[in-house]
Amino acid sequence: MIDKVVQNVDEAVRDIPDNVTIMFGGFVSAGSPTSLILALQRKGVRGITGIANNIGLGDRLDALCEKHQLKKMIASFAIRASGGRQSLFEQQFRAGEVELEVVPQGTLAERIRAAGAGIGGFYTPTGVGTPVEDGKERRTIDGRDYLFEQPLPADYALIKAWRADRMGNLIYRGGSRNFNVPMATAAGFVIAEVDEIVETGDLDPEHVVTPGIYVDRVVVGAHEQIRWFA
Amino acid sequence: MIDKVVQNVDEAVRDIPDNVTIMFGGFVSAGSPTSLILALQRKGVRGITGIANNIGLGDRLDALCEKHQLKKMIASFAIRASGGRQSLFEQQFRAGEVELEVVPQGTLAERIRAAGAGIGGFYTPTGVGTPVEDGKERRTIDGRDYLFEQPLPADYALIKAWRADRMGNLIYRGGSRNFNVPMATAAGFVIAEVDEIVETGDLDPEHVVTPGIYVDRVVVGAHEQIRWFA
Amino acid sequence: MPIQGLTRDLIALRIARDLHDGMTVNLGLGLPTLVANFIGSDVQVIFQAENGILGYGGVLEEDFDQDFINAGGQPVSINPGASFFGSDASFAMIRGGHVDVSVLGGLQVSAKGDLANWLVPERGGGSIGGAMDLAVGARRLIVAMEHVTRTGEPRILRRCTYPLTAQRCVDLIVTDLAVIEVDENGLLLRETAPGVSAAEIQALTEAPLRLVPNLRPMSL
Amino acid sequence: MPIQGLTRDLIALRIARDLHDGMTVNLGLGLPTLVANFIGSDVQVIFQAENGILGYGGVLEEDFDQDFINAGGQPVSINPGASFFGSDASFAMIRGGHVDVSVLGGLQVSAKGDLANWLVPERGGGSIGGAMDLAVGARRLIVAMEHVTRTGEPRILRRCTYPLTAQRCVDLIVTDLAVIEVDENGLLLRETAPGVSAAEIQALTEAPLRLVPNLRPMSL
Repeated sequence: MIDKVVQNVDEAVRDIPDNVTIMFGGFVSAGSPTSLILALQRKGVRGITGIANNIGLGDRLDALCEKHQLKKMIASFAIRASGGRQSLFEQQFRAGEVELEVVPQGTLAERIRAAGAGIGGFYTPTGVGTPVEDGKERRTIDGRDYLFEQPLPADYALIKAWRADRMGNLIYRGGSRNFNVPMATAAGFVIAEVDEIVETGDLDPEHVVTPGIYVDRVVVGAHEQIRWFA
Repeated sequence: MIDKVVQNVDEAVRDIPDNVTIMFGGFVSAGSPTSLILALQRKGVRGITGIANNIGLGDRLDALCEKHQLKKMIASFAIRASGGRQSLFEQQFRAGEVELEVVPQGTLAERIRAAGAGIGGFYTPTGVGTPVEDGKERRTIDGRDYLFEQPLPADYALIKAWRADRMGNLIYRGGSRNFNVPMATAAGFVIAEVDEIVETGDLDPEHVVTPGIYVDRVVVGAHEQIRWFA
Repeated sequence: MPIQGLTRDLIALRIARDLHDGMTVNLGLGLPTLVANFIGSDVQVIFQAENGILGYGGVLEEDFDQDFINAGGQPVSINPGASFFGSDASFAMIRGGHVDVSVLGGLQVSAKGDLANWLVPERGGGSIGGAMDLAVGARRLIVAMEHVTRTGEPRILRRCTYPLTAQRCVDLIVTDLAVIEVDENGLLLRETAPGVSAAEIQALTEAPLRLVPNLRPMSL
Repeated sequence: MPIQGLTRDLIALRIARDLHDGMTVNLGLGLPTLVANFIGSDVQVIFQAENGILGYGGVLEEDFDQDFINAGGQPVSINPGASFFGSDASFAMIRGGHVDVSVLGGLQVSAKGDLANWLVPERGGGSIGGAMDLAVGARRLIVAMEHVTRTGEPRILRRCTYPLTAQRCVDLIVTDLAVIEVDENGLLLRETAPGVSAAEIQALTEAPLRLVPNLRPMSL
């Protein structure tokens, strides 16, 4: 029987080497793989290129900045608009200690989906006439301008769901699907942190959101409270 | 309160004019909007450009050929590989009475999704070096060849789900999602045939597959048995 | 005496008047979030949060559940008829034109309806979030902002000096002083804040304003 | 005496031997469908049907439910751990390389591994279905077909004469006479049907075959 369950988050990330690209699911407090991130911190993986919707909004990704484990972030939201308290990431970015590539959120999601879906690239109207256009092909299709965007894959994806079965089928709660859903399809190796594991067959096939074939390892995480103090 | 329910399938299709493009959900027997198709036949809408995965495989789309209501079909599967019994569509196609554009199934699904997702076009590896490439741009991306494919929208989509609420939220059964899911997003006006309508709030938000904002009209259809005698 | 404009709540209230029964609406961070508080009980608006929720309700003060949040990270209730989906599906919905109205904050708007709202060059960095996709994807874009900067400089300009969020995307600007429509010929002053004259508004607006014949105070 | 090749069932059985525990497999229409009947009870293969089912089981003879069908329209049972999805997600899965093995029928295969399986030019029309996407998307493509046409013409050719399904996509050809691997140098004869010689197979194959040193009869 297919069984992808591992015993703890440290075992789940045991073989992630330095200098890889890692996707992190989650949107602020919802669906962030916090226990896996903290395991990555404990393991001390370095030279990470991270892909996530956000960093430093209460999420624990900021913890990877404590010992400079991040080389670069690709994100849609990393610097607060208001001039308030700066995250560790923002401080290091402003000090030139970490790189940041800012990608529109919809383009980020679609590039990740494209990587998982075997699409070689696509045209989006998002970003035309903005700094996002720099270095990209612009094409007029049926009288409207679009930018060419390329797929964005990763070596690993760390994602968070609510429940998994032993085959890795996942279901979520509320707004926690967000980037977890496309990221599950777009990385070479996918590790899912969940609140609960059930036996294969206990999830209704009609309700499965991420099919198990996308998931390589499943682990129960500690429930970490996150709140964005905006 | 938002209420998209209409009383019968004839009322549901009452204002579909001649010479429009109509998507039809379904895959052989699963999720075909049979009652709506038969209502379209009764209404006698003519000059239809149809978009569907298949025609003439036991589905009732073939009924639209009886009085030559179809001008053209865009489909992935319309002519049987074996030389057996021909559908009405196949007879008319071979007699030059109806046009056929054959599209690879995955490209058809992705073009429909692109139309619903505001994507101006995309590159797929499917069809390179085949007759599907005719007239299309080929592009090499990261050493692999792709074809440029454009979005495929429609004026109407007739789809089939299992249950709807009054806001048009839809859930499906088994393999009946197929083309119904992307088509719901890609047409100017979407009519959903269902087996059962429930009150808004009776569907668990975690289980909704097609959000109600994509659906304009909901109607209970007669349960028509379809079986493909391959 | 400085001109007395609308409060943030009143700007939100004025925008809420433009949201009608059955509309799908996305509210951006900050001021736009307040719009949800002013929807009449007889009007059923479906709020979309780009993190993957369609049909959320009010912001919750307690019982915080971190999986049920709007795009600003605030805990929200879920209305009957709601649904959840991933970010790829959410932005397919936004970019595909299935959101009727997007309300975004603004730093600058140009006479052509260009919007700049994600980067103050002096601060650097900048966060795009979902704003660029919402600006190009929503059928109608309403920008909610203060009419001038904290130092009194106009925000409604002939051309934006800040990096753009999107070109020619704004349909309506609602500020503490005015309601301004963007059409193919430029900016049209439709409504004024109570007690504020068209001349006073033009003086605080770099881009030229045309006046509608029936110019009137905002109905609040 | 005509050469006695494998039955369709035995071709399917030979292909089933190549499917291992935990693999995700898509079976095309016709002969490939039969492969599901020969998976050992100790091997857990996940069958994907491109109409949007992952994890279907056997073909059902009765209790026909038209919503639960494989891509050939046959009613199927659903295994524990299954899931359902739309055609866009299904082909994202296929094109994205998440299906380990695709088994397709064939009309012609070339020495370079080109496949033609959707159009007999003399008949016209033709139906592509999911074949083109499966041929480019699956990590490994096995073609199941009769070694020669009904009139005895080779199907394994230097170049395909029929319109292609995809270029350089075939990894393994299993016919009633032989198991042939496609590598960068062409075709490699790995196994022969019981009682059939390599010379007999070459005589019925237009493309040149190299022989593996340990050429052996198929183990069935």
